[in-house]
Amino acid sequence: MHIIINIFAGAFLLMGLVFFLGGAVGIMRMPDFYSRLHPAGKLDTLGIFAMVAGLVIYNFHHLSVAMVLLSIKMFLIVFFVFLASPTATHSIVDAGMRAGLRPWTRKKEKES
Amino acid sequence: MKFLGFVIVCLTGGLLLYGTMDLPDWGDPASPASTHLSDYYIEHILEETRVPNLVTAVLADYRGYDTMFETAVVFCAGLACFLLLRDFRPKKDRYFRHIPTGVMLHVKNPEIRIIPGNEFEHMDREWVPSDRIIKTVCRILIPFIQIYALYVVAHGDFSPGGGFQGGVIFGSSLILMAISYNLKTLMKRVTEKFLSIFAATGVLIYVGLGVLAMIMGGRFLDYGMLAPLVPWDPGHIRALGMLGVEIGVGIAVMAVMVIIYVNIVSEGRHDEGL
Amino acid sequence: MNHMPAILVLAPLSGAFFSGLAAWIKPSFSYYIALAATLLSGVAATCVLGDVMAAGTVQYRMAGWAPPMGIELRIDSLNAMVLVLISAIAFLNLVASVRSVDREIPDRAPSFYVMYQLFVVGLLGVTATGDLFNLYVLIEITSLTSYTMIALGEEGRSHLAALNYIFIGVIGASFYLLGVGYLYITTGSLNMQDVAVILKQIPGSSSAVLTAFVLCILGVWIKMALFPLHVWLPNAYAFAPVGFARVVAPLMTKVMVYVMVRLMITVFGLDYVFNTLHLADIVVWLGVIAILAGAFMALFQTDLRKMLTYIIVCEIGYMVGGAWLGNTLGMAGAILHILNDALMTFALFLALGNIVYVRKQVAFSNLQGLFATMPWTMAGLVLAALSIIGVPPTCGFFSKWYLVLGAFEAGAYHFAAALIISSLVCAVLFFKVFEICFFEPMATSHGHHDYGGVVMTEAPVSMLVPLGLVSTAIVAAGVYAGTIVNTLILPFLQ
Amino acid sequence: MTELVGLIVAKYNFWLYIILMMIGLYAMIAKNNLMKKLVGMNIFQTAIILFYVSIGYKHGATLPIIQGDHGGHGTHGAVIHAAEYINPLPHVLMLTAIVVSVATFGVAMALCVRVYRRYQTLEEDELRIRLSEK
Amino acid sequence: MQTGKQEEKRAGFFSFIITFVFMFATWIILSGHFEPLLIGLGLLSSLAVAWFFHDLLFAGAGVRDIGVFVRFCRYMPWLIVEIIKANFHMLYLVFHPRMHQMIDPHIIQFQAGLTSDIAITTLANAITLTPGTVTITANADGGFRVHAIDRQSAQGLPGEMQDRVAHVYGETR
Amino acid sequence: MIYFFSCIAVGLCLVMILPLYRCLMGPTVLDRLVGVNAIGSKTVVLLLLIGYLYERVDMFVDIALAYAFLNFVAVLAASRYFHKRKGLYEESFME
Amino acid sequence: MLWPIDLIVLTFVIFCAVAAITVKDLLGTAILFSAYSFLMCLLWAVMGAVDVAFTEASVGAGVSTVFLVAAVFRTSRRTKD
Repeated sequence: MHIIINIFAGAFLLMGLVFFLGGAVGIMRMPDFYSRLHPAGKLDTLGIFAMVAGLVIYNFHHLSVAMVLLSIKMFLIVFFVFLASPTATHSIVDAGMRAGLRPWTRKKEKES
Repeated sequence: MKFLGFVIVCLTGGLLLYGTMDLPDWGDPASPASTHLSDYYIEHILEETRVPNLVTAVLADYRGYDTMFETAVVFCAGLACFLLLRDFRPKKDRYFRHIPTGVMLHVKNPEIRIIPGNEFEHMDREWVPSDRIIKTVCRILIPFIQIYALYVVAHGDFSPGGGFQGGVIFGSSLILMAISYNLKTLMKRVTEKFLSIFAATGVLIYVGLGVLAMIMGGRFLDYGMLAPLVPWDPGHIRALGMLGVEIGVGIAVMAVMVIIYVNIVSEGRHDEGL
Repeated sequence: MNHMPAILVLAPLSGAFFSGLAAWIKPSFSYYIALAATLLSGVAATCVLGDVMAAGTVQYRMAGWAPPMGIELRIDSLNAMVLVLISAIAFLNLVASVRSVDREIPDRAPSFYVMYQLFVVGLLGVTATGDLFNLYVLIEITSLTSYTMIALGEEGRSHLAALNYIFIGVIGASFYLLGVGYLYITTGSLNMQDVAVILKQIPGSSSAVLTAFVLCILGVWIKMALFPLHVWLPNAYAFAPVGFARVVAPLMTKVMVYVMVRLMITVFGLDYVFNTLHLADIVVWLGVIAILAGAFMALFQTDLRKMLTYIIVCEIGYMVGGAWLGNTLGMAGAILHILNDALMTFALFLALGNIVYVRKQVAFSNLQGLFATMPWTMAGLVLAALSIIGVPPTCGFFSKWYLVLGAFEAGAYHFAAALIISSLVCAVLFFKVFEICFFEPMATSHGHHDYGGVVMTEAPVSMLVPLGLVSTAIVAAGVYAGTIVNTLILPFLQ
Repeated sequence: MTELVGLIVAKYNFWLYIILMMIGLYAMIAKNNLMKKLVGMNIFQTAIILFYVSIGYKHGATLPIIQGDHGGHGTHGAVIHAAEYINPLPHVLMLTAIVVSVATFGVAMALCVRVYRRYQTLEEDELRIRLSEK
Repeated sequence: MQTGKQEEKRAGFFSFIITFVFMFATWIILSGHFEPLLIGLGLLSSLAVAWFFHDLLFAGAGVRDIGVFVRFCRYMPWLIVEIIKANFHMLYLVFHPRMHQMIDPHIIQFQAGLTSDIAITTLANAITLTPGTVTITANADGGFRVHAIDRQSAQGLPGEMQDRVAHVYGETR
Repeated sequence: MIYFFSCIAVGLCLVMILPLYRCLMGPTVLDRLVGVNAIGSKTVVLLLLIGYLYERVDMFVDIALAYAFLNFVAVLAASRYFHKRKGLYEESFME
Repeated sequence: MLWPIDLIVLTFVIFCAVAAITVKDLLGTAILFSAYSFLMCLLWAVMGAVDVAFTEASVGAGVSTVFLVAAVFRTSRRTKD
């Protein structure tokens, strides 16, 4: 039983790490500000979700009321991030638009 | 100036490097700092105060006198921002919007009075409509942040946190309201008078608890002496006293954070902001 | 149980918040609450002084915990004296400032009184406490309030002065905090007595202790504006509102000198300071430079207020040099000079406040005919000036006397010479001022050719009474200087 | 050589705090912009806090919150070993210091806003020119 | 007029109660202590928050409809699946060595037939979270501007997602 | 398993280098903001992981939660600046 | 097994501090300062100072940054160094 829990938890954590890595690489590699927000906004959110899920699975080692409440509390973070992260992303994009930042497009690339 | 700065930095850095040579290693459990007072605190706090969070116990009880002044410092900062920035004079340039038509009016003459109401709305120069999505999300989040802040205040005894942190989070939830709606919405909800009274009251709760202990025959801030007043387990009286103190700190800090933010962001006019 | 040491600090503290609340009911209430609170704290300070003289050191354990665990207030004859001084000056200045505050910051007077009381709390707390970290917090309260109140002065320049003061003041306070950190890591305690006991067991060559000492003293020096670190002081004090300048100028630097003396005597021990370290000569030289620099920079000022601020810089040199002479006489002179200098500076700034109240400007060109129009104020100014110069019946003479004796005993003739030179310079300075005030006619400068009679435009009574009281105190402190030294200072030093 | 390396490794936290502090101090003294100076001030104070927190750290110890006794019903005979918990005192001191630093920060920023309102600049050299003009 | 006011009052009271329940549930989850003192404090603080800020949490339409919660709970798993699919697509893009040829950022606009604040917000957040699209602005009348990273992600808009959101809030056309 | 957690934590720390680079070098202010946002979301998880390393995760959840809130507030405030003051370039690159 | 995290984060913190005082835009300073505070909070959590970390998270990252942005909003973003 413990082995299974550990394997699941580890798998989720690794998945989260991969998501985070993807987000980070995306932030580095993407050509402009707008496209950078895509990996930053999405992959990080899912990364948090996967990692917290993994940690919650790990919590099953010591099942008790306190632990269950703790797990719910950890999911509260996820809930919060799911609500806040897209909004933050949206806010940043909006700021970029209002600040007059031109989006990068394929045509521009060809021209230059 | 750059050269002078560089010289001073080098001198100070050299002094610090020299002084650090003799310090015990990082994380050494046998260093004097970790043995003399800290041992006493760690071993005796739980039985003396029944508070598991040692930091809160030392903060609010053993060194409660410090914390009282810390709260006074916060109050002082709020008052300072009010004193330095608050500007009651009417503004020269004002902007109004005629609500039915959406026309913006720019009023330069301070004599002309337009009463904001159903027809006209007071506007900022750099007014933008508050974003719908942000507004909705913040509307949902703010109550949760607030309950969380109150939770942090109340659970300072068991988990990290306490009055100060809770107060700051509560204050930032109000700041979030000012950011997502606009400053006037916030100032309509929590008026300036309310905030300043809260700031003073918070510290007075702290001082008042201490004086109450003095009246009951103990030293200043000696919460143990409050036991006859509270129909509760007398063993927990110190923990209860700390809770009361934390609430006071939380109230004061919450009010002061909002005061500082509002005054800075509107240059003391309390009309427009971020 | 004797609660006086706690009430001493608590009265202005709770007074501050009550006057903040009362201002919402009626603005003038806050002034009366402030007055009552400072008076109460003055009474408590006097009681504590009586206790100390009767029964020795008074301790007050905050929250009932024994000293190394909790914080204690520890009042011996040295701080008792300073405490009485602070609360008396705070009270008198509050009496004097009701008119000037109404004129300078009319719309924010209640907030000013709240701030003022917090400032007094800070000073009293710094003096009364027996805990190193508590000292830091209270220094920060004092600094924060003074930043704010300095910024309430003249629009623009006072803000820059306050901002400059913030940067330098934060460096000072942080250095002190860092020094406390080094002390804490080597001793594991924060209580002054406890630290002193533990430090005695540590070999003298520990570089951490040396660093701690240097950082603490450096921090305190920055806060007290010793000469090369004084850059913030003249502007800050010159542009502050008068009601605040009158209290910050005499008290802030003196309290910091007290902190230095306390650190030297109680925490590190005179033995460590003078025998293990060999810094005394350098510091006495620093004192000499401070005295001379302060005095000569004062010579070049064309504004009475700026001149007085440089005189403060000069006086700090007296106290630092005297404290570092390394003998009892020098230390006694320095401690006595804390008392005397606070009184003298307070008298000077009170007189200055009166002149500002009547004339608005205090540039030298604007002082003509003051002796005729403001005789009482000028009498106080003359007395204080004589005391600064060091003319015998006034108190300034006696502290200088002790300092000179100490200098001769230590063989620091340069220090004695600097004292005498600065006295001469001060004499020149003040006679220049008196000359302007006495001899030059005022009528032409004001444009109305009314040679017929001189109109008395004396400051209001509420501003003259404190000046009179302080002038009396200056003479009294001079007359009873021997008693003060023998009953309060020397027992402490032995 | 190995001694030196040992010295560096054993106290790396302290060395790094000194670097951080010097960055802050340099910014406070040498930077031209008032806001930059403020940020430098905050970095300086944070470095001190880092120093204190480093004092409190103990290898192999846990947080300064007593474990397994959430109700606070006394110790029930369980002995608390001082070596198991991190020293709480520096944390307490630093809480106070953080509060003080944020208060100073707020006041300084209010002053900056006032200065800007009066002189329309935050650069020190420009401020000096403005002052000498009047 | 009278009834309207009463209606408003009742709605206010209802949202007060709901907010209070939500707050107290949150407190229980956060706290994890079941002592009388802490529960009492929790009641007090939930009351305070609900009293002062009850108009925030449920200001828009659909408050009185419990069905919204149920439908929202049914909508969540679908959303999560979509998000995961989107993220794998994103991962593929990010790690692809010739990423610059594959992406084609452009802005699309469409009109969503949603009216209430909460519905628009849900849709906007869902768009931000799913296939390479980020909401730029959402007008009051439901006009969306969306920044899409490539053609493939842009195709799905405003398709199934909008219908589902509309269904959740009972705004089916 | 604790060892595994610490490996994951170190991995997350290393992943943080990339947003940090964006944050330090980002051509525009908004790029920095994106970087800070990404750092914030990683730190939330990192705090939880540190909690597991100390085996006291119940203490760290509170901090992580507060962290998530305040990251949101900070990012919102900074982006709100551009909603009000429009120019991204006009002031920053003068001379 | 905490020291690697400690070391890495400390290095980050120093980079952030240097960048915060060298960047030629005050809003950038504010944002980098918030990153600095975030990392500082993490550092203190690593060293077991949970209360300090909490305070820094709430004060440094939340409120200080907002104050700084507000002050920049009311003054100017321009800086010469």
